Amino acid sequence: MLISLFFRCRLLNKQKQAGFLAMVLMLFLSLASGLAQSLETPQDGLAIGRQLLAEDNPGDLWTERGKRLFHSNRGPKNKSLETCDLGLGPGITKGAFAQLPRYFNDTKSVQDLESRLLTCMVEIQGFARAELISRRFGTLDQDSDIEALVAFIGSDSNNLPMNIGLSHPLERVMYETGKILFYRRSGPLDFACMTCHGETGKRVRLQDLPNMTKKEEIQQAVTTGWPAYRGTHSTVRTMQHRLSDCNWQMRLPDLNYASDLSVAITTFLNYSANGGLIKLPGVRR
Amino acid sequence: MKAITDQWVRGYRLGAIPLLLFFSACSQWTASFIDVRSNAETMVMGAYSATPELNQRAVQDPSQKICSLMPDESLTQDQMTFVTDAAKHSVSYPNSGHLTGDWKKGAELVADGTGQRIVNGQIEKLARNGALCNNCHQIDPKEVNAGNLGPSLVGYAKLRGRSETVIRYTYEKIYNAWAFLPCSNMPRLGANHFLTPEQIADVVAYLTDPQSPVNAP
Amino acid sequence: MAEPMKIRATLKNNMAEIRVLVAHPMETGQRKDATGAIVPTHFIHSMTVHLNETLVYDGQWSQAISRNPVFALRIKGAKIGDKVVVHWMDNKNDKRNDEITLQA
Amino acid sequence: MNLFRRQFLRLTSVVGALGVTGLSALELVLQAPSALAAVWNKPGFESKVVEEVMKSLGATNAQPSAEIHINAPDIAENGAVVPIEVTSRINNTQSIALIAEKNPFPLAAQVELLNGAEPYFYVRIKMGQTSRIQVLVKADGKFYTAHKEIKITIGGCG
Repeated sequence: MLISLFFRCRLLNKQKQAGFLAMVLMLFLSLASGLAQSLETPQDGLAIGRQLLAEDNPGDLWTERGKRLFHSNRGPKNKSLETCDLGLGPGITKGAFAQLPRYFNDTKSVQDLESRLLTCMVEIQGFARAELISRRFGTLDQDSDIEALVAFIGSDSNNLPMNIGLSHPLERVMYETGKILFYRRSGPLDFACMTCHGETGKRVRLQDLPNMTKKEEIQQAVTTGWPAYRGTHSTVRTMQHRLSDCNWQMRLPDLNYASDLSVAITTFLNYSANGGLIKLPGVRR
Repeated sequence: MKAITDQWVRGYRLGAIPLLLFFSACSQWTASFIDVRSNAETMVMGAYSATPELNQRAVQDPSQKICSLMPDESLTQDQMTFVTDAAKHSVSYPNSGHLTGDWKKGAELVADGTGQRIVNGQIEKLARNGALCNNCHQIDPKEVNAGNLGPSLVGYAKLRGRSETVIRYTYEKIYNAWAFLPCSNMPRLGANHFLTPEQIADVVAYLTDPQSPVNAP
Repeated sequence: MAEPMKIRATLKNNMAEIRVLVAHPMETGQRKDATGAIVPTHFIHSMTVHLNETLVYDGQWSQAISRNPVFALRIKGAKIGDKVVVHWMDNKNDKRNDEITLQA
Repeated sequence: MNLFRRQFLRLTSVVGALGVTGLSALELVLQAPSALAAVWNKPGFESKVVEEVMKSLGATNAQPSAEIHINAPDIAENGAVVPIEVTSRINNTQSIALIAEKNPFPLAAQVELLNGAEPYFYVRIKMGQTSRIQVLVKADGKFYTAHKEIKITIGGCG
């Protein structure tokens, strides 16, 4: 029908043609919108809930708790984290997340926020590393201090752009390696990160999967992603948890906390999100 | 067993990180000096602390290695042939010889997204693995909780019929999707021993049986 | 012991919208902990809001309210400088008061 | 006399008669910040049957009303956090109660709106399974009702 309309168009004089085109356009738009309304995707039924859940973020309670934890004297050495260097100098939290992961001279390694926190909590506060790792992810029985600290530090970069420098050669290596790992398929399900995160508009069950090969989507995913309040878990989850969870669904063994692999993938993702404005903690299902 | 663990640990210790530290003193071009691909493998070895048997899951088989294409890469003809041939040879069939089983059992498998996940070094305890289908495919038109990573399979047999050819194709596709489309996103569910031949036959029945909700008028 | 609530208020045309986040486990009495023991019921049963000295919102809750509760209310006739006081009490007699002053 | 004050009187007499220990209604009232704060509707909250919940509220004759607007998802991807927003356009709305019919204890919350509080209600609840939710509004002493079906799904890959 549109084709016959098009041919008729050609027969009309120019003034009429414009009006006629507008009419065709309107007809097309109304058809399209009618179609959109009649298409019942599961996402329609979810939309109201997602909108309401985004309005209030219990993750803000974690941010507050994390702030208190950061500044209070704790651990066997009874010290605060006010001397912890997250990359911008001792105790500086504002803007730190926007530049992580980065290379740290004292540990001679590239660290993400969580591996850096481990370093500070062990070195400055005297906590046992194994103990911290055993309590890295909160449960309904026990909150995690790391989750609260990550919520606080993440949110202290709010409204700043993601800005990973890759100025140190090791940071560049982490980025390049992370990229390879992102595309690396393994396990009983033959999955790579890419399997789920390489196309726009895809879902696993009802969960939208950001396309990490597209700038806007990866920016959105990184800058409003982790730390985020997970409704199903009733706690704030971190990027390490997200990677660990993906890894679990890929049927791989438990991912070591703060492993080089996790830092490499995070470096790749965060660098790719450069320029995106940070808004944390996020809210997720 | 012990030998494998040692190898695992040693592989990591001897890996690229100390090497990187050495190079890091140099300059910007470090990244181009080192082999990032072997660095990635070293990191994989350092990322898991489970039993050697479970850690083995993270080791790539030759087809997985070929299928880990970077954005600027595409399959060569030889690679395509290798993956396809390996996939075709992997397929085995139920002892009964029947490629369609019980569609009602198939329905349960299709909706079930669990199986073989590892928590704290333990594989989840289940009577059987789910077939994971709904994670990625809409199949029963009434199922709300279905993904879209794969194409919709609603009306599967209404569109394709249920000839022996269709049934054989369906079975083999689920058993090893790479036999038809090398390196596709779909897991090689039979070849990876995630599903048994009998379970696959149940899923085939669910997709093709006229009584199944998939083919509801 | 209880953590502070987080209260947000917006004031538009004498209408205040108050949105509240509360840190609370809201245990239903049906969950088992890591050791397999039932976690006893523990939930906020009373949630009240005062505008200055006047009670405006008198809520009774059950254990069905989500963990880390979120709720909201709207008050007509509120003005800059008004004090909003939120108070909760749970079935273990734990309680908490937090307040916010309405701003433009 | 409003709904909850009436209950208060009824409950305190029950407490007095039976000598109930633990979470006593009287204790609650004494500890509340205002003498006006309602007592917990124990019979309603502890009932497993919707009809009994209605009875506890005195709402057995509630009339369906299109003036109650429920804003909630058709499908909730997480039964632990189901957001429910209610706006009543019925004049002189005094209180709003929320019932998740298939929950083990259906009555989730009841709220009295006083002294300028708008006929508006928002809270997040837990729902164990797909269920109808029912909202009861009391206005000018009469009860009105509206409902909505919410489907609970297991999200993620599980």
